[in-house]
Amino acid sequence: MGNIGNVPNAAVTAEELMGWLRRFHDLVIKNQAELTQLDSAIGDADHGINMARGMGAVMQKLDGMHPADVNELLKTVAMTLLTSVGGASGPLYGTFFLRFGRAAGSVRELDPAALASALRAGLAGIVERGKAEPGDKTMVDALVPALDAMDTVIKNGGDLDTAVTTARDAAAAGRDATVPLVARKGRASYLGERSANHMDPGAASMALLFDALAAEFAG
Amino acid sequence: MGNIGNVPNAAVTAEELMGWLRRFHDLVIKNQAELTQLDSAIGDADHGINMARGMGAVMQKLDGMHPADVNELLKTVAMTLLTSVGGASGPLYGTFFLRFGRAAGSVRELDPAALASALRAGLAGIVERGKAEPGDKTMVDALVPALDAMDTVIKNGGDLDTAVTTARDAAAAGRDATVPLVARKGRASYLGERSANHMDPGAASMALLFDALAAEFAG
Amino acid sequence: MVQAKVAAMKKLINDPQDVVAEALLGIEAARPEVRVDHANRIIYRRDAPRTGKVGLVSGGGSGHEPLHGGYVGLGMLDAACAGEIFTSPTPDQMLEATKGVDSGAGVLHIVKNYTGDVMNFEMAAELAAADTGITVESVVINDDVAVQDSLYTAGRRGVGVTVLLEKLVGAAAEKGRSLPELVTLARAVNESGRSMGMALTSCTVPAAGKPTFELAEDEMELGIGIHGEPGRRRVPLRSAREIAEQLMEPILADLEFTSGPVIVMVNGMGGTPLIELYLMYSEVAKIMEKAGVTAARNLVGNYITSLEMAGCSVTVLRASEEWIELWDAPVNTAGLRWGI
Amino acid sequence: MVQAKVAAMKKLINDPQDVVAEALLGIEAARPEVRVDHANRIIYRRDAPRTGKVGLVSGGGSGHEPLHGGYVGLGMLDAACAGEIFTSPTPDQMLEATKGVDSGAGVLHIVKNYTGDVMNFEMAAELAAADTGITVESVVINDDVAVQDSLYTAGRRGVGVTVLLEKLVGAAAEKGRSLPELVTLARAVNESGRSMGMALTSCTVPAAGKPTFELAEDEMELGIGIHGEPGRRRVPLRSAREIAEQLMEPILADLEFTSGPVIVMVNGMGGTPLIELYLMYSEVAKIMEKAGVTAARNLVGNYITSLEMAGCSVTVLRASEEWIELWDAPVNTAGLRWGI
Ligand SMILES: Nc1ncnc2c1ncn2[C@@H]1O[C@H](COP(=O)(O)OP(=O)(O)O)[C@@H](O)[C@H]1O
Ligand SMILES: Nc1ncnc2c1ncn2[C@@H]1O[C@H](COP(=O)(O)OP(=O)(O)O)[C@@H](O)[C@H]1O
Ligand SMILES: [Mg+2]
Ligand SMILES: [Mg+2]
Ligand SMILES: [Mg+2]
Ligand SMILES: [Mg+2]
Repeated sequence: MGNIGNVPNAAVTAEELMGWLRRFHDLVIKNQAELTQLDSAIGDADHGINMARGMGAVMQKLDGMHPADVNELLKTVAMTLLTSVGGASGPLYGTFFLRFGRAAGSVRELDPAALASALRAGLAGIVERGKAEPGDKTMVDALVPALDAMDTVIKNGGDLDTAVTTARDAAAAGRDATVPLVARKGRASYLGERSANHMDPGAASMALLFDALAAEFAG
Repeated sequence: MGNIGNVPNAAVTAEELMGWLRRFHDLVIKNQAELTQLDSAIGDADHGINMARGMGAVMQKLDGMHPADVNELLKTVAMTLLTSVGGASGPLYGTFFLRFGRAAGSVRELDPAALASALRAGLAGIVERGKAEPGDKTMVDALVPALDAMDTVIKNGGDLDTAVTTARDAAAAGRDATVPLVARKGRASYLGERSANHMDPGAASMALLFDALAAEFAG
Repeated sequence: MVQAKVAAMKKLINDPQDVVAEALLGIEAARPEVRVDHANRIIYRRDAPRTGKVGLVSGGGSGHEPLHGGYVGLGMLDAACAGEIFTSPTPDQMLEATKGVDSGAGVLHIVKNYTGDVMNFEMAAELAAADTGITVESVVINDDVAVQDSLYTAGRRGVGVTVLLEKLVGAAAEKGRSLPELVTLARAVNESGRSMGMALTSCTVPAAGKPTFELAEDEMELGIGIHGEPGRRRVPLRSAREIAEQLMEPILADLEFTSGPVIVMVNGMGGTPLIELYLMYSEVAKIMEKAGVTAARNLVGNYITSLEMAGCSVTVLRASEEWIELWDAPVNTAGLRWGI
Repeated sequence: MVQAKVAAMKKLINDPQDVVAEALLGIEAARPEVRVDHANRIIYRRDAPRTGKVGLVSGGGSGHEPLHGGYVGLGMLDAACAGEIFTSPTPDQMLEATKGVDSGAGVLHIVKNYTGDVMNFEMAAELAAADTGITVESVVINDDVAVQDSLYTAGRRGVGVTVLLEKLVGAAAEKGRSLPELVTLARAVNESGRSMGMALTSCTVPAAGKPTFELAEDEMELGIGIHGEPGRRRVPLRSAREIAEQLMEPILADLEFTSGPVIVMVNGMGGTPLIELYLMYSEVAKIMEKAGVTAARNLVGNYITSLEMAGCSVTVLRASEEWIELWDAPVNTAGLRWGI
C-alpha cells in the first residue's frame, strides 16, 4: 500500500486504513499460536484464537467494502470485533476502534495529527472500559508509549514515516516491559506474583497493531 | 517346613498345609504386580491385588489358628477368600478350597493319594462354578495338567516329592500354554482374538499355588 | 510411600487401599436418601425394607459411580453392594443386603454379566436359599454388542442397559409389582437394549498405580466395557461423527429399533466433559433420525463410568408406552432424580 | 489437518472451531425444557418469556458445562449465552437474550467476575438501556478466596457460588419476586459464599490444541479458577485429606460459617471421577464438623467445570431457613432437578 513519503502533513486515506487492518489481520494470524501461548502462561489460552477469529470476521466484512468515510470503516471494524471476539479483548479492541472512528469523524482522510488524536481517543475508550492504568500489565502498556512517542514526533514536526516507526518501536518496548510486571488487571491478575516474568498477550497483540501501522505507512 | 523325604506314603499334616498356604501367600505378594500386569493386558488390572487381599486375609485368619482337622482349615481358607476377594477369582479359589477340604474330610493328615484326590475335588468345584473347559484360557489350564501329572506319579508308585515337583512343572507348562490361546471364559473373552499372545493371570496364580506346594513338600 | 503412589496417580485419594471405604463415608454424609452399612459395604435405601415391596439388590465393582450406589433410593434400588475397584463384591455382602431389603415379597438380584459378578451373586442366592426363607430371583444383563454372543464363551457384558433397567424395574417395584412380574420385566428390558462403548484414554486402578493400558495419541479403543479394560479393537482416532457411526452401526444392526420409541443414553466414561457428550448426542441423534429411530427420552452424562477414563458409550433401548411411563415415574437417587 | 488436531487432543469433537455450535445442537436435541437460538448461541427456557416474571440471563465462556446452559429451565435461568470455549459471549448475544426473556418485569444479568464477562455484559446493559425500554440490573459474582481482593485489581473471580446463586435467585424469580428484590437477594448470596479450587491436571482448549499448562506427576495447582488457567501456587501433590484442608482453610478463614446452616458443594472440574468427589466430600464433612459448620444441603458432582481438567473445588454458602426453602423449591434443568 502506498505511503506518502516524507511529507510531514501527508494524509492517510480510508483505503490505507483498510490496508493497515489487513496487515494487522495477517500479523495476528501469523502470531496466533504465539499469542495463545502467552495467554496459556498467565491466562486461559485463547488470546490468539480470539484475535484471529475477530480479525478474520473483520476481513470478511471489509471484503468488497468501500467505506464512505473513516468513521464508517472503523465503526464496522469495531462492531465486528465486539460481536465476534468476546472475552476481554473483544470489548477493548472494539471500543478502541469505535472511539477511533468517532474521533476521526466522517472524513475521507486523516493527517498525522488527526491520526494520532484518533488513536488517543481509542486509548481513552480502552481505559474507560477496562480501567487499567499503565503498569497493570495490559495492552495499555503497549498503547500508551506508542501514542506518546507518536505525539512527540508530530509535535516536533516529524513526518508520518517517523511517527509510525517510532510508535511501533515504543509499542514493542512497552510490550517487552510488561514481562517483569505483576498483573493488576485482567485474568493474569489472579496469578498474583506468578504473573511476573511473562509477557502480556494483549500488549503483544497491541504491538502487532503498531507493526502493521508502521508497515503500512512508513517508507 | 518339614517334608517327609522319599517315603511314598508319607502323609501331609494340617500344619504342613498351613505352611503351603503361607508359601502361596508369600509368592502372591512377591508376584502381585506381575499378576496385575498380566490382568491389565487382557482384563481389568486387579488379579494380583485381589489375590494379595485374599491371601493377606487368610494369613490373618491362620495366625494363631490350630485347626482341628484339614477340613476345618481349608473351610476357613475358603470362606475367607470367598468373603474378601470378590471378582472371578474369589468364588473360584474359594470353591476350590471348600471342595478340597470337604473331600479331605475331618482328618489330621492326608497321604499323597488323598491329597491328589482332594485337589481334584477342588478342580471339580472350579469347573462346576465357572464352567470353563481346558483350553478356555483360565486357571483351569494350569490346574488340570498339574493334577493329571500328580495322579500319574502316584498311580505309578512315585513319592510325594516327585508328585508335587512334577505337578509344579506341569502347572507352569499349562500356564505358559495359555499364552497363544484365545480366551473363551472370563473377562479376557471380551477381547476376542486380541486375548491371544498373553498369559492368563489366573493360570499364573494357580501355578504359584503349585510352586508353593512343591516348595513345601518336596525335598 | 503412600505419598509416592498417590503422586504417581494424580487422584483425590488418601491410601489406595481405602478408596472405597472412604467414598462410602462421603456418600453417607452427602446423601439423605440412603444409609450405609460400612462393615458390609452396602448402601441401603434409608427406609428399606418397605413392606410389601420386592427388594431390588444390585452391586458390582466400585469405580463405575454413580452406578450402583448412586441409584439407591425411591424408584430404583433398595440396596447396592460395593466391591473393590472393578472387582465384584462378595457373596456375604450380597446375602446381607438380600436380608436387609426383604419384606417378605422376595428379592431381585440385578447382575451385570461378568464372570465374577455372576458367580458371586449365584453363591449369594444359594446361601439365601439355604440359610433364609427369602425367595431370590436374578436377572443377568448382557447388552454389549462389542462382544460376540456365544454359548461357548462368557457371553456379552452388562453395561449401559443396567442403568435403564434399574430405573424401569425400580419404578415397577415401587408400584407394587410382584417378583415374577419384575423378573419378566427385567428380562424383557435386557432383551430390548443394546450398548457399545469406546475409550480415548485408559484409567488407573488406584491399587495398581498405573494405567491399565497405554494408548498412542492418535489411537482409540473401540468396544470397551466399563472396567478400564482394553476394547475389542484398537483403531485410529476419529472425529465425533465417525465415532458415533462406529458405535451406532453395531447397535442398530443387532436389534430392530424402528418399530416404536426408544430411550437413548450417551454416557461418559468419567473423564469426558459434558460439552463433548452433548456434541456426541447431536451426532447420535442425526444417525437415529436417518435410521428412523425416535428417541422418546434420553440421558446425556456420566451414568456408568470407568473411573477417569475418557470416552463414551451409547445405549439404545426399545421402550413401549408403558415403559416410558415407568421411566417418567418419580425417582430420588443421587444419579437420577425427577418427579419428586 | 483437522484430523491431526483432533488426534493430538483426544476429544470427542469434529472440527475444533465447531465444538460450541455442535454441542448446542446436542443440547437442543436432548433437552425438552429448552430451545436454542443457534445464530445467537442462546439457550432459552422453552416457555420464556414468562408473564410477570423477572428474566434471569447468564452466560459466559463454554467449557464449564453444565454451567450455564444446563441451568436453564423452571426454577433457574431463563436464558444463557454461550461464548467460545473459555471466552465471554458478546454484547449482541446478551442483548438478544435480554430482549428474549423480558416480559416487562425487567431482567437480571448474572455475571461472573471476569474482565471479559463484566465488560461484555456492561455493554449489553448499555445497549439495552439505549435501544430498548427494558430495565436491566446486574449482579457480579466474586467468591474465589484464592484471589486477593483489592480495589486496584480485577478482584476475585466468580466460581462455584454461581451455581448456588442461579438456583436460589431462580427459585425467588419463579415465586414472582421483583427485580429489586432479586438484586438484593443475589448480592446477599454472593456475599455469603466462598470457594476455592485445585487442579491435578491441565485441560486443552480445542482451538489451542495442547494443554494450557504442564504439571509434573507430583505437583498440583492450588487456587485455580474455571478456565484451565494455572492457579495461585504450584505445590506438591497431597492426599485428599490435605487437599481438603488446603481448600477449606482459606474459605473458613474468610467468612464466619458457624452461625447457621450452610449449603456446601464439592465440585469436580470435569475429569475427576465421582468416587473421588465423594471421598473428598467425606474429608470436607470432617473438617466442617470440627469447625462447627453444619451442612443443611450439599451437591457432589460436576457442576461448574473446566473441560476435562482433573481436580475439584469446594464452595460453602451461608444459608438462612428462607434460602434453604428456595434451595428446595422445584427446579427442572439439565444440571439440577428436583421437586418436579
Ligand atoms: N482491564 C483491562 N484493561 C486493559 N486491557 C485488559 C484488561 N483486562 C485484560 N486486558 C487485556 O486483555 C488481554 C487478554 O485478552 P483475551 O485473552 O482475549 O481475553 P480473556 O482474558 O477474556 O481471555 C490481556 O492480555 C490484557 O492485555
Ligand atoms: N469361568 C471361569 N472359570 C475358571 N477360571 C476363570 C473363569 N473366569 C475367569 N477365570 C479366571 O479368573 C482370572 C481373573 O481373576 P480376577 O482378575 O481376580 O477376577 P476378575 O476377572 O473378576 O477381575 C482369569 O485370569 C481366569 O484364570
Ligand atoms: Mg484469554
Ligand atoms: Mg481382573
Ligand atoms: Mg476385577
Ligand atoms: Mg478467555
